[in-house]
Parts: sequence; structure tokens; C-alpha cells
Amino acid sequence: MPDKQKAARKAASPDKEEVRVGVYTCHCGGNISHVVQCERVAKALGKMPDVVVARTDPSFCSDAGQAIIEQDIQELGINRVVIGACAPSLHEQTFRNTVTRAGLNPYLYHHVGIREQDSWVHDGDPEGATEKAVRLMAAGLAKARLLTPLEPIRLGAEKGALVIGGGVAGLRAALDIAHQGIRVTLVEKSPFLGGRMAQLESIFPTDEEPRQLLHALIEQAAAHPSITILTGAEVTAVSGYVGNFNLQVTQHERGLSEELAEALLAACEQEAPDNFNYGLTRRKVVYRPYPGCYPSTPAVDWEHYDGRPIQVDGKAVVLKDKPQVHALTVGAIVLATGFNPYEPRQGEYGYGEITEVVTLPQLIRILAQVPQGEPLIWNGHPVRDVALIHCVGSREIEGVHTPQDDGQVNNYCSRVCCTASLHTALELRRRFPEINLYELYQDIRTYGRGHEEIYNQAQSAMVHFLRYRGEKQPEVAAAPPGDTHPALVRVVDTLTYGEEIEVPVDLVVLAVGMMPSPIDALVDMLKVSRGNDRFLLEVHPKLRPVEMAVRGIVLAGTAQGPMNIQESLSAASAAAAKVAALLGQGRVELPPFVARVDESKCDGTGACVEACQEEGAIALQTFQENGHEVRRAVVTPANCTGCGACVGVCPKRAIDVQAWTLAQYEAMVDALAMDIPAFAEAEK
Amino acid sequence: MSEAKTNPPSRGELLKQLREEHASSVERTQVLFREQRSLQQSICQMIRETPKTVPEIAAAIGKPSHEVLWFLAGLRKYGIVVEAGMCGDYPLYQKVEEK
Amino acid sequence: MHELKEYGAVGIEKCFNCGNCTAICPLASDEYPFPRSVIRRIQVGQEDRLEQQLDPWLCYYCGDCSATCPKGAEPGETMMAARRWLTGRYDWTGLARKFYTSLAWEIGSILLVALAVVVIILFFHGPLVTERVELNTFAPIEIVHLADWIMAGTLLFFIATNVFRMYWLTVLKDRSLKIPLSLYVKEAWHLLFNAATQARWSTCASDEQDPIEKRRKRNAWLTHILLVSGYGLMFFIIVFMLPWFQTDNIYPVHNPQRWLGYYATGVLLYGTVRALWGRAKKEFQMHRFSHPSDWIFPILLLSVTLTGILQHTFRYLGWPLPTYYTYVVHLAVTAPMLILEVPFGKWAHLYYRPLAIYFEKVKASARKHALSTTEAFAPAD
Amino acid sequence: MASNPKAKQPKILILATLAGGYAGADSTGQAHADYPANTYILPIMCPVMFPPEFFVRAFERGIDGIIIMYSGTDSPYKVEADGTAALVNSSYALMKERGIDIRRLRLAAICTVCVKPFLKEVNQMVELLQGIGFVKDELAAPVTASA
Amino acid sequence: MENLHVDALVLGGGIAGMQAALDLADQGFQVALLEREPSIGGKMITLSKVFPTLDCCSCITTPKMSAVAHHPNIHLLTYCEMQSVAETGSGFRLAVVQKPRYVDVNKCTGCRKCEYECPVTLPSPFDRGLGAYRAIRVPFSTAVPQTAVLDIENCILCGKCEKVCAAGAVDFTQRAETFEIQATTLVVASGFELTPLNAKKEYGGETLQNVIDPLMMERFLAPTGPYGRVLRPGDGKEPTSIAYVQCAGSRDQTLGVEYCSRVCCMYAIKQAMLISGALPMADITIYYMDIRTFGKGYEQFYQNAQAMGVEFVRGKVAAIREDDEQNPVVKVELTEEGRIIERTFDLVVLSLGMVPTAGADGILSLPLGEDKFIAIPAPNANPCETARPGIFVTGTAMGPMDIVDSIITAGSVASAASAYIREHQKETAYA
Repeated sequence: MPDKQKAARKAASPDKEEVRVGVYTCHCGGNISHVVQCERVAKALGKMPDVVVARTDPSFCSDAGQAIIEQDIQELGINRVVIGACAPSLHEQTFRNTVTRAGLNPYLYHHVGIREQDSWVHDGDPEGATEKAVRLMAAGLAKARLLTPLEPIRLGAEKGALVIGGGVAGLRAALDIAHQGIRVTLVEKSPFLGGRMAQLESIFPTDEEPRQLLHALIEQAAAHPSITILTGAEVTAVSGYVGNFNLQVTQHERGLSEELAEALLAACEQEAPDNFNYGLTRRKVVYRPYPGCYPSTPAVDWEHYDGRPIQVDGKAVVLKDKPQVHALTVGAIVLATGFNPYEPRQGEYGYGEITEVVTLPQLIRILAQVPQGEPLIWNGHPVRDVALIHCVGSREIEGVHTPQDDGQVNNYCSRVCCTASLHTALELRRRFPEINLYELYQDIRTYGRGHEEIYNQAQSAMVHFLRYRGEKQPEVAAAPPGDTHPALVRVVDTLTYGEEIEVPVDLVVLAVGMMPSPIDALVDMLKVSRGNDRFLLEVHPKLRPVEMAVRGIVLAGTAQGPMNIQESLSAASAAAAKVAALLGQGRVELPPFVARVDESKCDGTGACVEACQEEGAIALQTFQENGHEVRRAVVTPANCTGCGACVGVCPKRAIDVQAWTLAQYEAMVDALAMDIPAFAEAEK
Repeated sequence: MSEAKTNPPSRGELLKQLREEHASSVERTQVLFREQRSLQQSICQMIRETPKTVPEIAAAIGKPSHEVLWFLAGLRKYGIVVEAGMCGDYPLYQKVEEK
Repeated sequence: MHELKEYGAVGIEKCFNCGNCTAICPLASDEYPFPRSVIRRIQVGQEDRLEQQLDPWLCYYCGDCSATCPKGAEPGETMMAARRWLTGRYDWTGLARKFYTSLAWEIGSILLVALAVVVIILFFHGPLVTERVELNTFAPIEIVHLADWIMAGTLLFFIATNVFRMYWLTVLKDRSLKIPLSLYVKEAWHLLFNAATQARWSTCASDEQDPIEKRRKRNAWLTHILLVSGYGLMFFIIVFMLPWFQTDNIYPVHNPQRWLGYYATGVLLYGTVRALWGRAKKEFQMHRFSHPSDWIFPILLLSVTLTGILQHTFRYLGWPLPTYYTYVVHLAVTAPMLILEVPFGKWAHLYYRPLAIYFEKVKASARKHALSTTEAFAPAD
Repeated sequence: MASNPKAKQPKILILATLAGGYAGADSTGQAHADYPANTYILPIMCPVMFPPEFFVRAFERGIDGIIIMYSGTDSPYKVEADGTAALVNSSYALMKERGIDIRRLRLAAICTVCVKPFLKEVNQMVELLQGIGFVKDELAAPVTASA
Repeated sequence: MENLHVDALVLGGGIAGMQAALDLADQGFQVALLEREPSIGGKMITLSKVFPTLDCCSCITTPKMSAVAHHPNIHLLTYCEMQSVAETGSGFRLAVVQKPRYVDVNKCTGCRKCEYECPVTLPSPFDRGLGAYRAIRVPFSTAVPQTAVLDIENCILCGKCEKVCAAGAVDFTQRAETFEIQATTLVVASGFELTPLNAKKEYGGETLQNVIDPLMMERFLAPTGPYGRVLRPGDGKEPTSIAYVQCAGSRDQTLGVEYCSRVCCMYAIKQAMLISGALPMADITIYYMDIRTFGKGYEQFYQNAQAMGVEFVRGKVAAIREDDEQNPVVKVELTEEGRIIERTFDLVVLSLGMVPTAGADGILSLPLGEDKFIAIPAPNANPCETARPGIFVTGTAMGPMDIVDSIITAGSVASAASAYIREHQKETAYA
């Protein structure tokens, strides 16, 4: 394509040719134009120096809109492009591709956010918003004048991925990535795979056995030649970037040799709370959470093992944890760190105070321990009446609910609790036909395929429904001694015209929501962000729903937010597709936003080297020049993060971060500060 | 692909074929087109001088309001009619002056 | 809920309280937001609240609620069941409850009463005149009339006590209202008017938008009112004017005795056949879940009518024995119908319904009255 | 604006890191919150690239207030937290020399979803500037008066 | 048309199909995307703004449409209809008909001169029939490909378009052409339809002019909408009171749709918020049974709407009638109080649900679930595998879901399909 070559040549030597800027103000389908008067912005910008064309369009990101820009580049010889539109995080890449298609270097384009930071926050002040748009665009123009063509840094990418979390999402993601010929290391913190799903007994809407499904996955993963599974392991250090993350994984000793394992398991006497049963029961410190778990070798609960020897065959065996450190290099990281069930506050609905109050996950474990056909006994009483309270730790309202330690309330819906508690109610009905069941809910959210049917079945199974309002929660109280039932639930029932209804019960079940797993350390290491709900945050729910803002890190499953198993599987597979697309080629491109030394100005003061905190990013080197020895700073782009610590300290202003230069900022400040005669004139 | 000896039909033949195949739909559409044209003319006539609302136009030409609105939506889209302010809760429509 | 199911309710548990039934109902009001008001009380097991409700009686089962229910919860049928349940509640003897919840009890009692009638006649009948029809000789009119009066008295006793229970539960128990006696008198016309015209039912039809449905509903109402008129007339005639009616005189055709009798018989025949036909075909919403009690009453009534016609025909034909036999059968079905069905069975709605409307009106005007008096005494500000 | 000139507003420059404040400002937009329009947000990688002179220069050009919204200790850059604090301190020294009220430059740690803190910072600066006025008046005043 | 041989064939060019095609193509597979309409974009491109971010919808959709059109690994086939499918040893062979556009795609510049000249005006399905377009037209402003198409069934063959076209693109000699696509795997993304507006006769949909479906409201709210503002279609009045009737097309036995359509609560709340923006004086009431705002950020969105003054009333609307001024009157029980009200509105929106699009599943003879959507035999193991090996499903073809979930399932189907392709191609290579 001769046109493209010509344009590229032109762009390659911008100093020698005139700057021709195209300025594009997007209506964003009304999002911007409802507040900012885009035509006025275009008019004002059109009168500024170097601007060849200033246009508006309902949406420049559409195919037709992009075509306009391409056409301008090719036909009007535009060599700098400024676009005012939505946040750069959304469509900067879209337009980089557009200008590239038209033959222009992608870094000769600058994106100005006038939606999130203008029209959406100033809708009460259209005049102010319009003026602001003009100034921001003028600043963009000022920067654009100083842009230079750049090439991305191309690096080889490690064709391997790390999956953190060995629950259903992690396993699915690992398998899907491995299917694409990419090595996978799966790291699971606990000594066993399976995650939360293994703790369930039956899953909706198919009533399948979760552990059977899990085992199908685990078997495949364990047998796959490209998957390495590390249980009892945690990521303890991270460096690098997409394509080349360097990680340190610390793995606890399993503690048991294959031969001795069974004997040790049998001989062990020390006990600890069984967290597989949510602390309702106790188990040995040498343990298997459930028969058929993977790996099948028992593990040692290092947290609770007190170090005393265990007598086996007359020998005293002392178990020792010798953590092993693995160094890994991977191209991408999948976060499948899962969730924790919400732990109700002491006293919330009587939890922790009244022994008849348990959580739904606890109830599931309780039921798992009652043999089929036998009655349900709790605290020595046969259970006749059960109340299940929905939305515990979900849909909380600020000012109504007591905040948690971090001052926040969980104002999100946890998505699965409605169906899960109805599904459990059905299980109760099936096994204990005489039980009276009460569901206390705000809205029944059986949204999924086959879920409404579960609601219908629960109704047909004579489950009683009582509906409370978020602001007026039910109350749980211990019944006075001698009462027929140990506890009492009071609810203002909106279905019964707001009358208060009292339900005497033997068991109160709190359908608790989901909270993200405690992964603060990991979040800090990876520098990834979390949303207001504390779950990990995707870039954009529709544009890049499984990717995080840090390139090369993707999300799978409930680490991102509440999901059921089916949804977790989908999300995990979607994450795997992103990893496969990213690493399939074996190389990645990084933006060229790294420090660059102006050789003509640098005289080797070394201030930059002192200021730099990134290893191997900048160093002084000695050159021979015209017979003289000169010392100058030299940047190693792959190690430079582009923070600019070197820029501010250089007395000669000889170093800059490419595409983010100090001169550009000064020009932008000038543009923001100046009066805009052109704008004023255009108004006349 | 097709055999070499059968010549592709000429453009004229193809057009004739098209006309024959679609004779009935063309006839039906022509009836529709004539109705549309006369309705469009009477609407445009009404709002050439002063802008009017949908119910006003509908009452004047004796057509249901929703039909009139649909016509105006089309005329607006193709730049024949523009909105010209409001009359209470109803927008006013006016014919664009011909150049 | 289980109890109501014994009374024939279906699908109450399916109701998720969306309110569709109440909103579609042409008769429901803010004071009586049924069917849901009834369903909800049943769902949460508030028996005491339910037995104080007039709501079930205010429904005529047009079936719109059931037809449009998004969950197939059959609110109309629940209302029907609630009426049966209430009949059982009002009845202090406990018989009504037995009849509704046990088919064996109901049929057994009917057979028992029928048998009793046959036995009584067997022992006490007069001479059989076989040359000509002398019914009054076979069944001396004084005795029959006396039995008639005894029966009517018993009936009245049961009805009155049950009605009082109804009054106590639905009106007196509501302490929030003080009802001046004058209001009972003032609103009394509602009782008569509704008993006579079923005017309330006709609103079911008048609110209907769909013309076909409207016609169906209007026809249903018409059929019902014809049936009631025929029944009422017949009842009146045989209780109060039996000597005039049961006679061996053959009146000329233009005599009121003849044409009143024919009218009543005609509409009864038409009405019961239609009712049974509808139940068999299940063409209406209201006929899709027929409870045994819904069948038995029209069957009895039809049998009464048919045996009456037969007996009448035989008499005119001058066949003495068939006349006497059919007369016995006629009485044997009439008696249980009246004794059992009227105070304890389906036919109780004949008086509970107008009474409920009457109480509703009384309560409403009492409420209005209370409001106006408090307003009158409210200090002006 | 030319036809109906409003009272001139002070200008606030916000230098916001892409990993922190800039994303926070985007979140504020997504929440459709409201704040004054005389605020100009420029994305930066990390504030340490600016020498103190940059800020003084900006004030001299007519920027009345500057907020640096950085990511603090959550930054992807090792140098950001301490480096920025040091930078701001040396900038204050320079501002004092030039007679510029040091409250005109503020440092705030803003995360990607910090809507409320973002609004708080902006509104505080707006209020402050309403109180202390335009920077050009300050620069015009004799240095002795402020000392 | 030339025959094609691809790794994956995606059926349906809505958001799920586009995303699945992109995710497969990004992994290096050759993908064909088949769309029966003249443009890709599906239902999503007709929307105004999307929840919960309130991003302008075309800002999310159009770049994806553009990416599909420009992707080197994607063959975009619009206005094509699948006719038959045969299983071959190595995948599937499809007979596909390219319907005639009567416009040369390579010559047409999308200038719309022909459209302006065309004398026949027709109701535009893009605007749910409430807007107009011509017998020859570019289907909508952001269509991809940006090419005119002629509706021969509603054409008077006057030839004006041919005359005005500077590019000489109008071509009446075009005929339907059949060609063949061979694909290792098929991805069904055939999407959904709304439950019919007249599904519940008590609501008067289609007979009452001012009772509309939610996609109509989307068009009114979109900047390119038929009236350029929110007006009621009965008489062009700007509505000041608007009611939303939730579950008007779902969770109702009498409609034959017993499932929850998942999106209606959120789109109603979103539209309510957008209407509040467009018509600040308007009263908006949402009648609901259960509010189901279960997605990420959705509950907050619901709370925001409540704070903005949108009224939420629990009660299923039983019937809607019309008063003398064409105003719909809603009858409903306020279930929390036990009161029955009749309230008059200017406009009523029936929050209709989703039913599957008829078509693809039949030709592919895919078993359906009880809800008539394509059956997924093992949802908790392989959430996008159909009962036929090698055929996958994504988006709303597998049941109601919102855009976020559609996009996730598209990513998921890309993984499942690519694993299948690799496995299968390995096998056939050995064979």
C-alpha cells in the first residue's frame, strides 16, 4: 500500500514537516452531547493553530466514525489525531488501531476523556462543561503537536500461565489454557483441590453431586501433561510484567510420605476444628477433608499441629514443615481465588449467641452428616420448624445495617443465596417430610435457567414464604424457657399487609452471601484493583469483562463477584480464551512508555541513576566520542516502568518518558491556563 | 461451477424476469405508494405555514394520530419536516422550506 | 392450608402473592381485597382472621382470577373452599364440616334421611286408593303439612343459630366498630335486594371488557337468578301453601297454582341441567375443580324436580300407584335436600351471601358514621 | 461565554495517576456525581516525573490550584509513595520563596474507585480557592506582605 | 460466492456471536460469522444506554462490530441464511444462501442518496416499526457493513435509486446465490425475541397505542430514535407519567413462559433513570413482584433509582384499559397495603421477557429444553455444549441473560470450541 508507506514516512520525520492535526469531538451517542455542546467545541478547536479539520460525530468509535478519521488521515494528510470521547481506558486502543489502519503511527494520536470527567459530572452546568471540554481538547492539541512516532516494545512471552486457586474456576481455567498448548501451573493454598464446591452436597438446577463433577475436572487436570499442580502453595513474590511475570511460589511440606501416611492418619490423636465443616466438628490434624479428595494423601494442618510426636509402629514421628520455594516465569496470571461465605457478626440474627442459629453452608454440612432416613436433631431437639433468612450479609443498606470492620456494608446481591436456600429447603422437605419450612426473603431472585422451577417446587412443597423489607429486618430471639420451641422469629410480613408474624422455630438458617477471599497480600503484590464491593475489578464489564487493568492478569470465577457454579465455569473459560489469545503467539507488545535519553543534552550527572528504583533500568555508560570519553545514561527499556523518577531530577532535562514528556505537560498547562480567544470569537 | 456453454442471461432478460416475479408485490406497493404520497402531501400542506401538533394534524386530515406520528417520524428523518417548538406536551412540526 | 385442601382448595401453596387475582376481580375492594386476603390468611395459617372474614361470601366465582393467575394457583377455587370452610365454621353442630370433608358422610346422611322418610311414610301413609289418584288420601295433607312445618322449623332453628354465629364472628367480634341499631334497619333492604336479585353478581359481567366473556358471565348470572327464583318460589309454595299446592283438585291451566308451579319447575330443570352440564364439560373457570358438594346439590335438586314432574304427570294421567311411588321418592329426595343441604351444605350460601353483603353494608356505613361523628366533634383549627 | 461573561472561575489542575486518581475520576463519572467544571484533569503515569519548578511555572501561568492525585503505597511504581512526598515538600519550599500560598498544591491518595474521596478533595480545593482567590493576585502582591 | 473452509462458524452476529468470533479469531482460528440480517449488531445495537454503567450502547457495540469487520481471521457474511447442514467426517458442511441486496457491496459507499430518493416509506424494524425507512436503505446509521439494501418485496421498481447512485452500486440483476461453508465446529448465537406485545390480552398490547414494549422505549431514548425524543406513539404527546409493568412476559403460566427473563428488572430501572434524565418532570412507577438486580453493581443501581425518586410498587398489574384520551389505566393491587388502585398514565411499558429466536436450532436439529431454548445437557460441567458434539451455544440462545453474561459466555464458548477444534484437527490429522 503506497499510501500507507508514504504516510508512515511522513510521520517518521515530524520535525521536518508541518504538523497537521485532526480534532474529533464525539457525541458518544448523546452521553457527551447532551451536556457538552460538541459543535461549539469543534468550532473553537477548528480555529486553533495547526488544526486542519475539527469534526463531530454521533460516535467516532463506530465503523463509520472510524472511517471518517481514516479518510482524513489519507486524504487531508492529517498526521496528529486528537479525539475527545469517553475515558481513554475504554477506547484508546480502538483508535490506535484506527490510525494504524490509515497508515499513521499509533502514537501520533491523543485521547481526551470528556465523558466520565466532563459531561457525566457537570450535567447541571452545560456552559462550564463546554468550556472545560474546549480547554481539555486544547491541552490535548498542545500535547499532540509534540508527539513523536514510537514503536511498541516487543518482547518474547513465556508460553506458560499461572492459575491461582484450585477451585472449580481455577481447574476449568487451567484445563482450558492447557488445551491450547500453554503450560499451566496451578497453585492452591490449601492442601487439597476442589475449593468451596467440594463442600456442597448437591447443586442446582441439576441435583448433581458436586464432588463427582469436580473429580472429573481434577482427573483431567492431574493427567494433563502441561499442568503442574502445587497444593499447599502460595505466591509470595511477584515481579515483571505481561509475558514475563517472575513469581516465587512457596509450598508447604505435605509432611507425610506415601507409605507412612495411612498409619499416621490412623495414629494421630491431636484434633482441630474441621473447617471443611465450617468448624461444626473436629478432625485430626493429620487429615483428609473427605473421602476421595485430591490429592488422596492426607495432609498436615500445620496451623494447628502442636509439634508433638505421633506414635507409629512404635516409632515417634515428628512432622516438620519445610516450605519449598519454586521460582516460576509465566506470561499470564489467572486469579481464581474464590470467595468466603459471609461470617455473620456476633449477635446478628442471634448468630453466635443462640445455638439454634446457623448459616446455610453450615446447614449443608450438618445435613451431610445426618444419615439418610434418620431424623434431624439439633442441640438434642428434633427439628420441627426451620426458618431460612435470606440476604444475610447481602443487599445491606448504609445507615440501616451495622458496617463491618472496614466501615463498609455489603450492598451487593450475592446472586446464589435465593436459589441455594430454596434448593436446600427442598432437600429438607425430601428428607424430613414433616418439617415446617419458612423462607424469609426480600425478593426471590431465582433468575437462572431452571431456577424459577426450584422456587415453584419449593412452593408446592409447602414452604411458607414471608417477605420483609430491607429496612425492617426480621428479629431472632431465644424463646423463654418452657416454650415449645427454643427460638422465635419475628417478621413484619409485607405479604400479610405489614402485620407482624411470629414463627416459633427449632433452627434458624442464615442464607449468607459471598465475600471475596482474604487476598490482601496478593492484591498488593500484583498491584491489581478491587471494586467498592471489595471483589477484584475488571476493566469494563462489557468491553473487557475478565481482564484486569494490569495487562496479563485475568479473572476467573467468584474472585470477581458472586457467581454460581455454571457462571464460574463460563467466566473461567472466558479467562482462558483471553490467556490463549495473549500467549498464543509467544510474544507480547508493551507500550513504549519508557524513559529515553536525549544524547545531545545528557552529560552524565548520574542523578537519574540515583533516583531510579527499578532494577537494571538505567545505568551510566562510557562512550568514546570524537576522541573524548563521555558518560551518559542508558536505559534498558524492558526493565523501565516509565515512572519518570529520572525525569524530575535531571538538571539538564535530558531524559523524558516517551509520550509523556515534561515539555508536553508544560504545553498542556499553558493551553489550560490561556484565554481562549478562538472560542470566544467563535461565539460571536 | 456452471457449464460453460450456457450463456449467462443478459441484463435485460434478468430485469424482465425480476418484473415478472414481483408483479404482484409491485402492484401492491404501488397502491401503498399512492396512498402515502397523497397523505404526505396533505400533511405537508397543513404545516407549510404554521407548525402543528400531531392531534391537530390528525383531526384535520381525519387519520388516526399514531399514523400521522409515524409519517412525521419518516418525514423528519429525511429532512422534510422539522420540530418547531412545543405546544403544551406536544411537539410542533413544520415543513422545511424548499430551497 | 391442609385443612382447606380437605375442603377442596387446590394450589393455594403455589400463590406467590402477586396480587393479580385481587386486582382483576371486579368485586374486590380496599376493605375486602380478596381473593388474596383469603389466600394469605390461609397461607400463614391465621384461622381466626379467616373466620372473621366476609370476603369469601362477596365472591361469585366468575373465574377471572383463576384464568389470569400467573402461577395456576386457582384463587377462585380457594374462595370456594373458603366458603365451604366458613359454612363449617358457622355450623355449631359440626355436620357441615363432616359433609364437606367426607363424601361418605354426606351421601350416607342423605341416604339415611331418605330412608327415614320412606320408613315414616311406610308406617304412617293413608289408604292406597287405586281406582283413581287420591294423593291426599295416601298422604294426608294435614300430616304432610305438619311434617313440613316441623321440618321448616328445624331448618329455621339451625339456620338462625348458624347465622348468629356468622354474625358474631364477622361483625360482633370486630370491636373496632360500634354499630348503631338504626344502621341495621337502614341497610336491611340490601339483604332483601341482594337475596332477590344477586345484583352484586351482575357487576362481574358489567365490568368485563371482552364481549364474549361478558355474555357468558351475564348468562351465568341469569341462569343463577332464574334458579333462585324457581327455588324460592317452590320453597315458598310447599312450605306455606302446601294445602293449595298438594291437592287432588286439578286446577285450570290459567290458575296461578298451575303456572307458578310450571314456571318454578321449568327454571329449576333448566338451571340444574345447565349447572350439571357445565360441571361435566368444565367449560367455565368455576367448573374446573368441582367438589363433591358441587355435584350433590344440583343432582338432588334435579332429582327433586324430575320426580316432581313425574309425579305430576302420573297424577294427570290418572295413574294412582306410580303417582304414590314417585311421591315417596320425591319426598325422599326433597327432605334430605332441605334438611341437610340448606343449613349444612352448599345451599347455605343462599342466605350467607346476602347476609354477608348486608353485614358489609352495615359495617361500611358504621365506619362512615364513626368517621362523620369524629369529624363533627373534631375541634376546628 | 463571550456574550454573557460569567464571573471568572479559578482554575484547578488535577494531575492524576492512571493507576489511581485518573481511574478514580472515571469512577466518579460513572457514578454520575457532580462537581464544579473548573477542574482540569490530566493523566500522568507517576508524579515523581515533575520537578518542583513545574508547579511554580504552572501557578505563574495562571493555574490557581493543583491537586496531585496519586496512588500512594498502592502504586505500581516503587518510587511513587516516598518520591512524591519528597517532591511536594521541595515544591512547597519553592512556592514559599515565590510567595505562593502552599495550600494551592495538595497531595491526595485516590484509588480507582475512590469516588467520595475524589469529590472531597475537589470540593475542598474549590472552597479554598473561593477563600484565597486567584494566584495572579498573590503573585502581583509584594512578597513582604505575605512574609 | 466462493466456498469457505473455516475452523469455526458462528451463527448470529449479535453481541454474543461477535464476541465469540473475536475471541476465536484472536486465538488464531479462521472464523466465519453468519448473520441473516443485512447488518451485524443484533438487538444490542438498537439499545440506548446499557446498565449498570450507563455507557452509550453504541460505544460498546460499534467498536466490536468494527473489530469484527476488520479482523483478518473473520469472514463476515451478512444477509445470509443457512439452508442445510450435513455432518462430514471432519466437521460440518453447510449450504448457505446469500440473499440479494440488489446493491453491490464493493461499490456502495453508504452515502444513502438512494434512500433519500426512494419514494416508498416503510416501518423500520430497527425502530420497532415506530420509525420509518425507505424500500432501499442503509439499515441504520451505524450498520456494518455500511451498505444499502433493497427490499424487493416492497419496491415499485421505479429505478430512481439506480439513477442517483454515483457509484453505480445498485444492481437489479442480483440473484440469491448458494454457497458452501465447511467448518470444524459450529457456535450457535441465534439470540432471542421479545415475548409478543399482545401475549397477555389483559394488558392490551397492540390494541392500545400507548402500551409499548421495552425495545420501543430503547429507541425513544436513543439519540437516533424515531422521534428524537421520548413521545408516546399514540399521539406524539410527551409523557409525564410512565408505568413499567414487570413480568409482563415472564414468570406467568398463562403466557407459557414460566421462567424469569433476567434482564427486565434492570432494563426497566435503567430506562426509568434515563427517562428521569430526559423528562425531569416525569413520574415513573415500576410495578413488580420481585426486583431481581443480582449482577455486579446492580443492587447499587436499584438503590440509586430509588434515591432518584423512581417509585417501586409491589404488585402484579392485572389489567390495562384505556380512557377516553388514549391514556392507559393500570389496575393493580398494592400488595403491601392490600389496596386496589386504578391509576392513569400517559404511557405504559410492558417489561416483556425473552423467548428464543426460531431458526437455527431447527436446521441443526438441536434438542431444546422445556423453556424452548437450546438444551445444555451438562450445565455445571460444560456450560456451552449442546447435545450434538461439535455444536456449541452462546448468549441468549442458551436462555435469557444480559449483555455482561452474554459476553462472558461468548468467551467461554470460544474456549470450549477452540479446545474442540484442536482436539478434532489433531484426530483428523492422525487419521
